[in-house]
Amino acid sequence: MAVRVQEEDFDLGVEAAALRGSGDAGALVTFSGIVRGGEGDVAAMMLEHYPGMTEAALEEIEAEACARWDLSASLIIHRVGRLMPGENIMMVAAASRHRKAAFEAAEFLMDYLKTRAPFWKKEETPEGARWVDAREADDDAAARWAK
Amino acid sequence: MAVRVQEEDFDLGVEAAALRGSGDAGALVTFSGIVRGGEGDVAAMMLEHYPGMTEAALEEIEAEACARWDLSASLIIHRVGRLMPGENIMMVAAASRHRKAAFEAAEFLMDYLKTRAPFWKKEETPEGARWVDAREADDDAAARWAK
Amino acid sequence: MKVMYFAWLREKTAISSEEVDGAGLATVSDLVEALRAKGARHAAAFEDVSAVKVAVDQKVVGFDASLEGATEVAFFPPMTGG
Amino acid sequence: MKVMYFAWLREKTAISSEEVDGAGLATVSDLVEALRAKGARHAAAFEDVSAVKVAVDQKVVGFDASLEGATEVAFFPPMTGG
Repeated sequence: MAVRVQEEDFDLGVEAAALRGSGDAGALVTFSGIVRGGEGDVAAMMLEHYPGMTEAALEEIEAEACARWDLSASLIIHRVGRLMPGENIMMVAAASRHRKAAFEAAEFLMDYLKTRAPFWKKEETPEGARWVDAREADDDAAARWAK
Repeated sequence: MAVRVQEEDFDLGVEAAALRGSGDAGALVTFSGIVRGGEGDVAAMMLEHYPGMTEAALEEIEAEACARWDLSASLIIHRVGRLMPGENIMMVAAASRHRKAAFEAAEFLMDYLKTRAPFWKKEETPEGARWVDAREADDDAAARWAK
Repeated sequence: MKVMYFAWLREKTAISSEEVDGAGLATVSDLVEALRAKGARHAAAFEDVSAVKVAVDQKVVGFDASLEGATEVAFFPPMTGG
Repeated sequence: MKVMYFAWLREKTAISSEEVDGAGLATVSDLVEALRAKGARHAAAFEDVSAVKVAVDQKVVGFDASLEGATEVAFFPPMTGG
């Protein structure tokens, strides 16, 4: 169970290996978010956050996932600062005895992170910089976990 | 798009990095299956398969995933032979522009692999060896993708 | 109390954070009215609060939330991490 | 045709694969009857076919599937990979 907010990159393989070592998991699901380049003409992505509240929000999201599913390990890493196309933005991981729990917990972590963790993205393009709009689909995705 | 059946281990980090390089993905989901040890008293796991049919079945499953979701990359690796607790059994990965497609495709790959790819697991325990029973939950999980 | 701005609210106000006297401000809405009165930049930032979220002491709340005992109020657009 | 056995069907028959004369065998069920008649081991393997799956030329089919043109028939329990 860990939460990290950092400027530095991370290595999915190293993080996954550490999670496997920390419990008797049969199933490990990871999600990586990556800065897209290409047709979108995004030259770089600036990630701003609310120090203090961000960490608290991520810990709360992770604790909620651990309360809902029997996880042997979980992890949320989110980068901040200026990121280039192809770079890691963030990752979540969930390990469990069974694949259904690992998949559901990883999706839950993502849906809640998207809508409840105070991060904001600004894209730099040839036409100037623009704040990324929140997507209604993200609210809908988070709403499906309401009990 | 690749399918591998092999005795050798694989490295999740290396495989994930290769998938990211092969398209403009914003989202990458991986699933790893690992031999559980611990309370189950499983000393080792023997994995048998049907050479020829296995590869064809995995390719069909992957092609079906690529037909249903817009994936920039996908991968299925499954090991065969004798595996010890803590070792990798298999992995699937799906990369897409959006996280919903990546999550759904990875779950689909797993559900279909479980029920349609000719692999059989035998557990070695202190009380002797036993073939793992198919789980009804796996059939149910696969059935939800029927259209 | 400390008032903080993030993302385009920080850009519009041209301020990351400022101290505001909370006397007489019962709710977040009262604070928003007081901030609007500070000048053109603040007024522009709070022109359409339907696009603005607020956290009081690092918890997201509604604009009708009480400011009693509040030490830190933050304004920001909907989150777009992940 | 080539008949193959996997997992506990391979263990019960003590055979990985064998050649079987397909003459007069219209369907998989006909083949199963012929195999049962081969001896005690085969009879034991096919005692309860509700737990047995079959692939004809590497495609999973039902026991009523035709064997016309078939070159490879495989019997195995439900799959347990992943």
